[in-house]
Amino acid sequence: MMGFVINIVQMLLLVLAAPLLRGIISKLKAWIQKRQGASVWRPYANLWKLFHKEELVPNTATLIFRSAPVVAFAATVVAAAFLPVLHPAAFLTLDGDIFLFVYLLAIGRFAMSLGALDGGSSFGGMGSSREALVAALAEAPLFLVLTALAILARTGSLSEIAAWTIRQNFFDVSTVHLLALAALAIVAVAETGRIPVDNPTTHLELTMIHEAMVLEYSGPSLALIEWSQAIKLNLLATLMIGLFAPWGMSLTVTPLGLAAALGTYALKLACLVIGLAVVESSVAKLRMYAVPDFLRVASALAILAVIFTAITKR
Amino acid sequence: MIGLLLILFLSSLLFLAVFAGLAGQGRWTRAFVPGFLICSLLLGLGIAGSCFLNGRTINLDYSGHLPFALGLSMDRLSGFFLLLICGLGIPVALFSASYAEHYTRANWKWYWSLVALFILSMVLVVVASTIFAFMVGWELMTLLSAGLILIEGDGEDRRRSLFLYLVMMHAGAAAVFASFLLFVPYAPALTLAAMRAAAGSLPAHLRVVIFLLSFAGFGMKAGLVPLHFWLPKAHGIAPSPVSALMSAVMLKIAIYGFIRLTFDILGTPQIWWGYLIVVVGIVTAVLGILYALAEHTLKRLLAYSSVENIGLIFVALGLALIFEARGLPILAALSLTAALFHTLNHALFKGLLFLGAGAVKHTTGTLDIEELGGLLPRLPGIGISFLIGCAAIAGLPLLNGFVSEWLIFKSLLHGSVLEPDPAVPLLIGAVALTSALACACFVKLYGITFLGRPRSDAAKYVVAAPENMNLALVMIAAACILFGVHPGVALHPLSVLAGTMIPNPTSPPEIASISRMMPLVAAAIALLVIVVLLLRKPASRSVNTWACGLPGLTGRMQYTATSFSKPLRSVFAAVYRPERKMDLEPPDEPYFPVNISYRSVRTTSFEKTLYRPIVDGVVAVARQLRRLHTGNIQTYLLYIFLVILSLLVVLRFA
Amino acid sequence: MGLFELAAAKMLSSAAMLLFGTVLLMATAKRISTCVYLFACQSAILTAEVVAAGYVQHMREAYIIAGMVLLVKVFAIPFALLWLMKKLRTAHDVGASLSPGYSVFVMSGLIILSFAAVRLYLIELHATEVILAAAVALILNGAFLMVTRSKALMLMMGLLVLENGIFLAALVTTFGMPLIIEIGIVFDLLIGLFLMGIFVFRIRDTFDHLDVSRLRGLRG
Amino acid sequence: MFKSRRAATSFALGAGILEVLALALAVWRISRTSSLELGKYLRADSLTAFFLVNLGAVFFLVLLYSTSYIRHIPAGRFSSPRWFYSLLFLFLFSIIAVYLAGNLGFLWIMMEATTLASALLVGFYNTEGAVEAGWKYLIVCTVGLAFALFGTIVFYVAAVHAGLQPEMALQWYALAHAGKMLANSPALLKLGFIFLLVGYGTKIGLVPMHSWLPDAHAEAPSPVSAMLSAALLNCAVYALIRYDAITSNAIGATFSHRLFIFFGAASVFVAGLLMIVQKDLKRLLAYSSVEHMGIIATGLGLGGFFGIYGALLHTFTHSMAKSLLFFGAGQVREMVGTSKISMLKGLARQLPWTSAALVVGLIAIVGLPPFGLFVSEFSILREAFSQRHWLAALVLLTTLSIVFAAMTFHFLKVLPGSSQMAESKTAVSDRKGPEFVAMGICVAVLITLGLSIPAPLNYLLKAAVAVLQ
Repeated sequence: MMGFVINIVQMLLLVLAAPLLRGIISKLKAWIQKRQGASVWRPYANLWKLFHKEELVPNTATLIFRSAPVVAFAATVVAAAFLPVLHPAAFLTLDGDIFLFVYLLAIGRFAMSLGALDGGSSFGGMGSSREALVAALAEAPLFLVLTALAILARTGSLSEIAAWTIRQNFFDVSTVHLLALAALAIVAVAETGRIPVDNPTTHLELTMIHEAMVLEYSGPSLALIEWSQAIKLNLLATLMIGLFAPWGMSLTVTPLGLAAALGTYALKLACLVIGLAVVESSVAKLRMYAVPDFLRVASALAILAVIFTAITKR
Repeated sequence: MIGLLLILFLSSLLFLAVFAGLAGQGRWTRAFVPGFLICSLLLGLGIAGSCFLNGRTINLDYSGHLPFALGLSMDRLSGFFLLLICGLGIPVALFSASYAEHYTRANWKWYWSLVALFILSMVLVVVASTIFAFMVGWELMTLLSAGLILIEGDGEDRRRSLFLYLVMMHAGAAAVFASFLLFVPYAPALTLAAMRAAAGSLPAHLRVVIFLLSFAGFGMKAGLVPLHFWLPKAHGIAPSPVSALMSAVMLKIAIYGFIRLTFDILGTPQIWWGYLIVVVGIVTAVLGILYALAEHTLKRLLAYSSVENIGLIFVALGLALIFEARGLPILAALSLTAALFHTLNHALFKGLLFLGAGAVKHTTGTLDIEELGGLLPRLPGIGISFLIGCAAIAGLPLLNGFVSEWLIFKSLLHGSVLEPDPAVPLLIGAVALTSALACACFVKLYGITFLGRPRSDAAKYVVAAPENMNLALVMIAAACILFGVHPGVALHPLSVLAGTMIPNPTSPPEIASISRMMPLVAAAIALLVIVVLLLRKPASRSVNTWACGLPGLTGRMQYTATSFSKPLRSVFAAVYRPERKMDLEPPDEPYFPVNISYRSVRTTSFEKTLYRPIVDGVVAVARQLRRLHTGNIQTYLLYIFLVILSLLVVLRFA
Repeated sequence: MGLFELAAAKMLSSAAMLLFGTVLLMATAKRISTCVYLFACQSAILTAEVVAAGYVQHMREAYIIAGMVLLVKVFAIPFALLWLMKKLRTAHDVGASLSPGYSVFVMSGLIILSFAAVRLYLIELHATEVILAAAVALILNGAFLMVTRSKALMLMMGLLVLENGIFLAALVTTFGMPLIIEIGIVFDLLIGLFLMGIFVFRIRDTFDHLDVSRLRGLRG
Repeated sequence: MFKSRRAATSFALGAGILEVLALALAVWRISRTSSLELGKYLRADSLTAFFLVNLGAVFFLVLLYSTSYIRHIPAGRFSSPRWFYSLLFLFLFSIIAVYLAGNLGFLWIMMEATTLASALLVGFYNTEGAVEAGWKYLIVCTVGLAFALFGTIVFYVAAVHAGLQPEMALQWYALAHAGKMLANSPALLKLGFIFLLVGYGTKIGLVPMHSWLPDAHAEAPSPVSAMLSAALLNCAVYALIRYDAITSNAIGATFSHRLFIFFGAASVFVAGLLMIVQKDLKRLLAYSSVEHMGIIATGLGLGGFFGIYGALLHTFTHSMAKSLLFFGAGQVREMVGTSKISMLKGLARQLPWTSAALVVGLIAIVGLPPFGLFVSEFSILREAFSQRHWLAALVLLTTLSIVFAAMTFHFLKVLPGSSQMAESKTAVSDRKGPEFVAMGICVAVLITLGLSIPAPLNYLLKAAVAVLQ
């Protein structure tokens, strides 16, 4: 029973803390750029505002347009249920949930791409098309990374992988892990639409991918989209933590252990976030047609990781 | 008793074929024929269900005075595939009732008569217990589908496609035939049962030959790369309900044949068989979806996507062979279950999509997705069902496609953990790429066809879809959802079936775990959606789409299918080998041309490198032979003379 | 064995040489009529052989057959052919596509080949007669004439030589073949020639020539 | 004898029906007693009976078809309905006589008679092509048969030397049962057999002696083409089967069977390839006959129950399918005026019923179910595989695919599409008369044979196979 509550708590943590993560990143970037920056709570205020605004719907749009954000949001939240955060057990686990997790994220992408096309303008189509490109090229390395870790841990469950990793020595870091981490980092950047693949803050049509897709959205729908986007970022960060640095998760469900776990989790998240902020502030966005090359690097790394599982394992 | 029912079922189809061919065409007939077909298919469904679920077997022998018995038998495997045929047949019949209405009197008769016979021939293949019956059904299947293709016109292009189809199928049938007949010296009775009994005594090299021939033959029918290029042509030009039958069911009959021969009859495979199949399968899957991505005709796109799915099924089948050869029956059963379930799923969503394409053609008159757009509000029933089909084929959770893909991934993961070499995990990447591309492909298909604004008058002024069509599509869509949300319904009997093919002690644990998980996930998502919908403020205002402040946004300004797939096409340019041709007029004025024409062609390199040389070679030999027939009688006499002389010499000195 | 019988037996084997002589001469002939006369000669030799064989074997039937051959092959057919040529009024050359010189060489080669090929069977026949080999040689030479002479009438001539070869072979059988069969065969030959005559007229009427190597409308 | 066409026709029909009845009676007699000897020169057994049934069926159909076809024959020397019928009946009687011959010499005479009777029929139209074809047919077949005669004589010599009574030495029955005696002169038998194979093989149309066949089939009037293809070729096959039985009994089956398979496979292969480059519908069909004769020869060469059964059944099924196709082609030529493939586009719109018949014929002739040829080809292939004769199996399977491709290629050119004839505005339409009855019967027989062989026929077939085993 206790475990069940914890599981719900950690899932809610992922969902509810997501806007905060975004606020922190904005704040960090502002600092690096020597700006004051908005409050870290600003994303919440934003969501609140959007939820209370009237929604404008293009006159050609169908129910797909309005339901897409809802579906995307729901799928992303359910995906959160599979991630271990504080202890190596998630709300939902399944031997093979690494695949289910990725596919749940794909639901959101699928829905949003259709919603974008439903707007009836060329911006939506453009965003949707580019999103398809990025997703198509990012999916294979993502799967390969997960497979590589699954092979090492001999299990296909995220929680089990985390549990296995905890049992390993922190200093006994394998080549596979390094390669996989690098690949996953690239994929995560691409999947969440951050620099250098996409710029979440621009509305310049030549560069935008995700923002082009959501151009027609407003009000509560936009709020849901923003929120799910934030959750997705949070999910991928947590995934990286859970897969590569789960040490600190409490193996037993005790209040102290959980508190320590929360602390270490926050710390690791902070590291990731700082890294992201630094990268986003120092690197320029790639040209659209250079993105495939970027993702090919991820694929190459992931393939290497998989090959190294065979070499290092036996 | 159930045997009698089977005969009743077969004869009712035969009766219908004759009746439809001869009857007049009053209103009564028009209602009776589809109705009767549906009823008899329901009967077939009952028989199939009883065999598939309860494991009943049928054994009938009718030898007549043929030198070869025309025996029928059914077990779980036949039952499953019969279920597929009848299950898909019903919505197709329902759909056709409206679809065939615009046919001329003669075509209407031909259509129903041939459809009934086509279904009959497929049934014959899966219930055949002798090689003779199997081959009769197998050949008729091709022939009747070719007849159906001719119903909708016979222009030059269609004839060329049809020719290709017929010839490739015949060559494939020859391979299948040969693989069966290789059993003859060992199995005198020529029944599947005798073959199964004889399989153990076959010499090893013969087993290999049989396997390779059956792989080539059934692979040809299934559309494996590089023998696939007939498929989009044939499936693209058939009447849509027939395309649905061809893609959703007929390809599966090839899977049936392959499973029957390789798993059931031949047994004890070698590991490299599995590797061969897996490699061919994955190449098929990736290339199939890449070609689909570049297609802009609804049905051709769907046909290429069938190629992809067949590739995935073969990947799973190959894995099953590998596991079986390695002595891992549980994993083999898992892979085989995955293959069978994907077979079922592909039948469902591909049937749904082809019927949807038929409805689009019926209501708008075109299949070119560049001309469409905005169909969803005009054809709500079809649009929603089609969306479910697209999501299912893209492998999204909560729909059936996901579950089978998950099972395939899971088998691959097991393989990766067990296999010493890293090739298997790389397959996971390839399958993932395929599925991501499928996602992109069907976003394109659905988004461009059904969403946004109409791109032409054809899409704007749409005839309402008949109720039958809606109903047929909704039926299949419901099945897709059912198997997606509660896959246990199908998975448990399928794993039992897989257990009969591969002797194994227990059902794979994945079957139970995914069957438990999917309803949970579905419930969670449904709950969340409901909560969000309840909380969300319903107020909304309809406005013009934002056009950078300029007036006059038209449907033509939207992204097209070509532009949608452009980024991916340029990434995979090596596969497409596009040939671009730009003509300037006048040619020496690059800056002020009067006329520019631009053409971009994808070359299908398989056709060029594989099919052409063979055909050209044969024709060249034939031309040379033709030159020997000089027309001069003395030359002819000389030939006879030379034959006598050489025989004399041979006789003297041999 | 009496003197006559001995002479007859000798003649049987040596007459084969005469047959080759006629056939080789045919190869050198330039005019169809020469060939017809040579054919008549050949048939006459054949008749003599039949008589000789009948005498040696003491077969009455042989004389009937000899009479038939004399009537049909020595007189009727050559006359008919000559009549046909007169009636047709076309060029009388044989239309050789291989020059007479080469033809003779090739035909000699064929004769040697026949003897080489047939030697095998002589053992089984317990016989030293060369008749079977000669028959085969005649058959092959007839066929060779047909292949290398392009006039319709020469095709018929070649066929006739071929038939003579077969007839010669029948001699080996010592006339056990029922008479009626022999008669039937000859009758068939006659009808065949009659039909060929009809066709020769038709060819002449339709094409205005009798060179069959130019009849090449149907090919491929 | 008859002035009017109608009188000639009705007489012919009457005679034909009598003929068929007589044949039926003969078959019934033979099948009861299993072997029948009528005097010195006639003899019949189950094999004869089977071929007679085949012939009777074909001839009846041809006659039925001719009754309306004959209307279009231009009057001329040797070309009038009564000449047509007289020659046709002569042709028929010579074929019957071949089957009933108990004496091999008599068999040869009658075989030559078939050539003589049909040569004028081939040249019946008296056009350039017909004269040329008739001439070639006459010469090539006569030469071929001359070789066969030589072979016959060699057999006789062998038999006499082996010690058979001279009057028995040409009776096939006696020869077939004198295996031990004949075995003393194997070389002679072999010599005779190759001459016979080349001789009767010319008549069958085995490659490379087949040259007369496409010409004759293409230029003859269509009923005659059907008769040639469906009756005459079988008749020559019959003759070879007799000799094969004799040689096999005497010196073992290997020699003759190897030759059969070699020439059979060559025929199938060459004809199959040549079908690709044909430009005339009837020529295409003629080459298809060569191909099927090759299949039959291969089946016979393979031997064994299924090989012989398949080969015999194939003679029957091929007769039916080829008659059907030639009837259809005849209709086309009569209605459209040509049988050039390039001129026949869009036939299905112009002559729907004829086209339907052609399509059925096409499906049947390429050996697809549910027609009889599938069964017979299946049987032959089964034998090839069961004897592990991989070469024969490979050649048959690949060539059947090539043949299929060639036939579909040409028929897809001819049948569908919009018509060229529609543009030339010559209204052409099906004429439904006796010819359609004939075609309908063909289709019915083909389907019946494909689904279940009627018991009496099966009985006869099995008896015929037993004769040869």
